[in-house]
Amino acid sequence: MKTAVIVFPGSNCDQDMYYAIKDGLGEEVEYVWHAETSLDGFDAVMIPGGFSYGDYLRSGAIARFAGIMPAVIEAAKAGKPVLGVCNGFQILLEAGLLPGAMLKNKHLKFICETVHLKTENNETLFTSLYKKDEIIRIPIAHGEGNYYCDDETLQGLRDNHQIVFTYDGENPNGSRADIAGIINKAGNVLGMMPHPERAADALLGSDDGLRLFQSILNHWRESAHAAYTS
Amino acid sequence: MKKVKVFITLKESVLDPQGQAVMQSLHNMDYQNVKDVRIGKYIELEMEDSADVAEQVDAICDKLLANTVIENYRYEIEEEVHS
Amino acid sequence: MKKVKVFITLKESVLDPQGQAVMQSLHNMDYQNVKDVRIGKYIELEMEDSADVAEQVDAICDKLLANTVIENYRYEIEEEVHS
Amino acid sequence: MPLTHLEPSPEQIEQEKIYRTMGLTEDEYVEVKRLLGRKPNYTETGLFSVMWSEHCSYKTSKPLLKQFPTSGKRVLQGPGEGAGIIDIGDGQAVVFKIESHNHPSAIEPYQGAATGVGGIIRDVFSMGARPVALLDSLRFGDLNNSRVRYVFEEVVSGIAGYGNCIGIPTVGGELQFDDCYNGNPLVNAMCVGIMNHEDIQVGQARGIGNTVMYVGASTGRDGINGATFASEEISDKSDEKRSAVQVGDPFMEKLLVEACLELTKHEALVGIQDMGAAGLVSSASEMAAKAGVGIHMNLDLIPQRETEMTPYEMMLSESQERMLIVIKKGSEEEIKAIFARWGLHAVAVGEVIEEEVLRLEHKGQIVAEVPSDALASAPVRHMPSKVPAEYTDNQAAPVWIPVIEDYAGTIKKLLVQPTLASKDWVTRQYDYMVQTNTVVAPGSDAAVVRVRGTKKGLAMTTDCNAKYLALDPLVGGKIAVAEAARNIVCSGAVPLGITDCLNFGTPENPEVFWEMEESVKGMAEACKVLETPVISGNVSLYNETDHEAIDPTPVVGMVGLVEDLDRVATVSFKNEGDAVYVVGQ
Ligand SMILES: Nc1ncnc2c1ncn2[C@@H]1O[C@H](COP(=O)(O)OP(=O)(O)O)[C@@H](O)[C@H]1O
Repeated sequence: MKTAVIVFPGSNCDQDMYYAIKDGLGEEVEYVWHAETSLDGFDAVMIPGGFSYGDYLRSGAIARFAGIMPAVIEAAKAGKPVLGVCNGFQILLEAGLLPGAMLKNKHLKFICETVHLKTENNETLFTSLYKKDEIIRIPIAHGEGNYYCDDETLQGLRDNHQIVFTYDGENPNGSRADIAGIINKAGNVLGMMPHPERAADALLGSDDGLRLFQSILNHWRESAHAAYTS
Repeated sequence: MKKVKVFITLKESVLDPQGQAVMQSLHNMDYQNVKDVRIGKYIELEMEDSADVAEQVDAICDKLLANTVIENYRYEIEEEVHS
Repeated sequence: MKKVKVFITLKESVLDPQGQAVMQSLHNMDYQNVKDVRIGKYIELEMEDSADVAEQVDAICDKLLANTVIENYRYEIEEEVHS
Repeated sequence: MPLTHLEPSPEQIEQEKIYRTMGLTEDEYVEVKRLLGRKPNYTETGLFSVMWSEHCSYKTSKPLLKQFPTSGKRVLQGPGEGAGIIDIGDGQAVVFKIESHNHPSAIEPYQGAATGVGGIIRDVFSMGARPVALLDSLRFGDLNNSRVRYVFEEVVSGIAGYGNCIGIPTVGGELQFDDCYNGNPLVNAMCVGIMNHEDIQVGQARGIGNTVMYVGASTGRDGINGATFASEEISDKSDEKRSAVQVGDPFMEKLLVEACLELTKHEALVGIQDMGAAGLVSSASEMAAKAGVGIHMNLDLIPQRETEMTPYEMMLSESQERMLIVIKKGSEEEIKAIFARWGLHAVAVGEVIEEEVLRLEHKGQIVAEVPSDALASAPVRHMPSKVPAEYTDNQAAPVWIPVIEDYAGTIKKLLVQPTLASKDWVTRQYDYMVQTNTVVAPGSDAAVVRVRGTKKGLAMTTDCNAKYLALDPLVGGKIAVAEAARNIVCSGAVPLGITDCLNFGTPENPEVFWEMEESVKGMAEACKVLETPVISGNVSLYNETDHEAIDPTPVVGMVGLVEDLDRVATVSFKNEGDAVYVVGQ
């Protein structure tokens, strides 16, 4: 599996994502510069955390207009796995690949800590290696992770099982319905505030995030196999 | 040159945590008579004149300056006398 | 009830990294005619009427809303008809 | 009309003693005249006044700093460059330095703290190192005071705002509260970087004919104190619209870090230095003086954010996120391309010349010409010192040993002290995990950061208990170093060296100067015994409010080497039934 990690000016978890895939997962991974226009040859796309364009104006607002974004949207439409973490999630929202918007954390402070997440939906290509309702430990680090959507959108998310992760225990940012991560209807674009790539090495406290990448790999193997046999 | 003043506000249905915090502080400072606080953005643009400035500003606001899922915007275009 | 609109802007010589980034982005989006962008805050207060509203707003801006070391503020007080 | 026309003439500067309001003493002014062989003009007086300020020249503290041991078998670069460098084996090295931003933080706490972080990061990557960790050492007054609370909250937000955005984890530090810091908070920031030996850069302008380039943010009037405008007319014009406060742009700095680290690998790079305090003057004159050459700079080419800036303003501006680089002549386009990829401009603004002068051209005229080493060699000041009466009294006082009757109650009382209470409120605002190398996060004795690709790690801590120094600066100085070493050792690391930030009151006060002497002596002794050379540091004087000096607060930042990350130790109890030992005297 060959994965692209998109690098925007101001991305700062790009290397963390890169190492999680290269060292944690042991798969091929490349950085893709924001000004590129093609993602041909990549099987999965990661939009890492950080402060793209300083997060000035609104987080993710400026990144959405980067040269690579049409290719990201195309990859999403083609059904390739697209994962946006933290700032990546914010960018996916701004780009309209996922519904809703981000507000400042309820307490207005940036917050960095390891939280407990509940796996609400383990039937996605990102979460197949977790058990339904499994509680996992993943770090968060953000100032604008207070997910917002209107009632209708929330009902839609619930009806389609698009809520993939929720915060277990105290909600750290005030997000609606304790949402920590959501997926698109088609099931191939996941946005989440917590950082699975920071939980991919037991030396640093938790490797609960590694299974998310392994799930993607499994999915790829199965679908590659399917493509081969058909 | 035109001077464009853009006002961006959170939609009414969206909770404004910053505004709430400011109101709380004002109450602690004994300004009990402040009943609501909403915090938005005020952006000033300087733009070269052209026939379709208003259209451009609309597009700029829709695409970049405001997130219309949660925010509303309005603007004023002023003639600017330049030195 | 009064509605108070407060405009907070950075002082002229203070660097505005946000405005710079937005301008850069607008240029990339082909709005070359945007020559300057300054980003400030727009705050709406709802206040119960009293004789010294203007004085109060001044104090509130000085003490809390604006950081007068780097920002200027101005405001408008509007009568509000209430439902 | 350019403001230069309003500047006082050399004669006026002398007759009206304008140099004094600009910060030069009588003796210093006479020395400037001697060095130039004539009277300095307004711009030149400005150059000397900032370069000879305590902040830039260490003229008061220099004689004391000589006591520090600065060499050792692992030391690759001692004090004198942007930051010190110590070998950690396998061709790699650790780079670190601590710096104060006390006074800016007192005026505008968010930006003051943020730009303090930005400045120390530039010191580290200008050596060619990738910054891997930040620490902060903070002191505030009484939290019941609303201004103190405001300053405290904003300083923490400012550090978080800058460090989080640029993507360098803030992994440790310290936080203490004491009334002596009520009007004068201490905001010290430390940055640690990792590099390969072959990438070590120096801030030197070698090679006659080479090109001097300016990279990063444009220059504005940031940090130019309105009060140094000598002429009334100008201060009227510089109305309240203007603010001298520097604003940080961590996004710009993130781009600078990446572009400069790419530049570091380019063979055309000759020298690089950040424009910190006293921006262009200090970077240009230091780079020239160290290489024994001169620089001719055309100020019209300096990227400017504001209109009608004078040479004085451009040279003294403290705008952030700027670097000065010297490159081999002819490679300008390649260098521009590196910066362009990161959306930054690199502009050729001058050239290295043989004649050892800093020569400034503006609108076709030479507006300043001073020997390059003159600016970098302020006359050393030897201050009188005197043992404070309080110290003598303290020494004579009988030893007091508290008698504790209610242990549980006493412990609770201790724990509610903000200085001892949990620092979670602060550390949660810092992204201490970004870069995914933080093995030991805030909350333990020292933080431990992995050296990626190896089994090694770096342990780091900042320490100083000013109360001990207030009682006895000699012993307190030793304690500060020893405490840092204990924190490093307890994490499973071998201490490598220290950086220090000497925060004191006004050195013209002989009692304060005595405290400085004693503290430094104590620290130096401890460093010798513990074999932890001082590889970098910073001095912050004049920390006082209403003539009350702060307690002497020489903060020690220490880094240690963990040979095997499997052997790292943390403070917490691990298992029920484990034995607890007390070790030592
Ligand atoms: N201002 C700060 N910034 C970052 N980390 C801090 C700060 N203050 C304290 N810490 C961290 O919190 C932990 C506890 O701090 P402290 O109570 O001062 O402990 P100690 O007395 O062992 O130095 C340490 O790991 C320290 O690095």
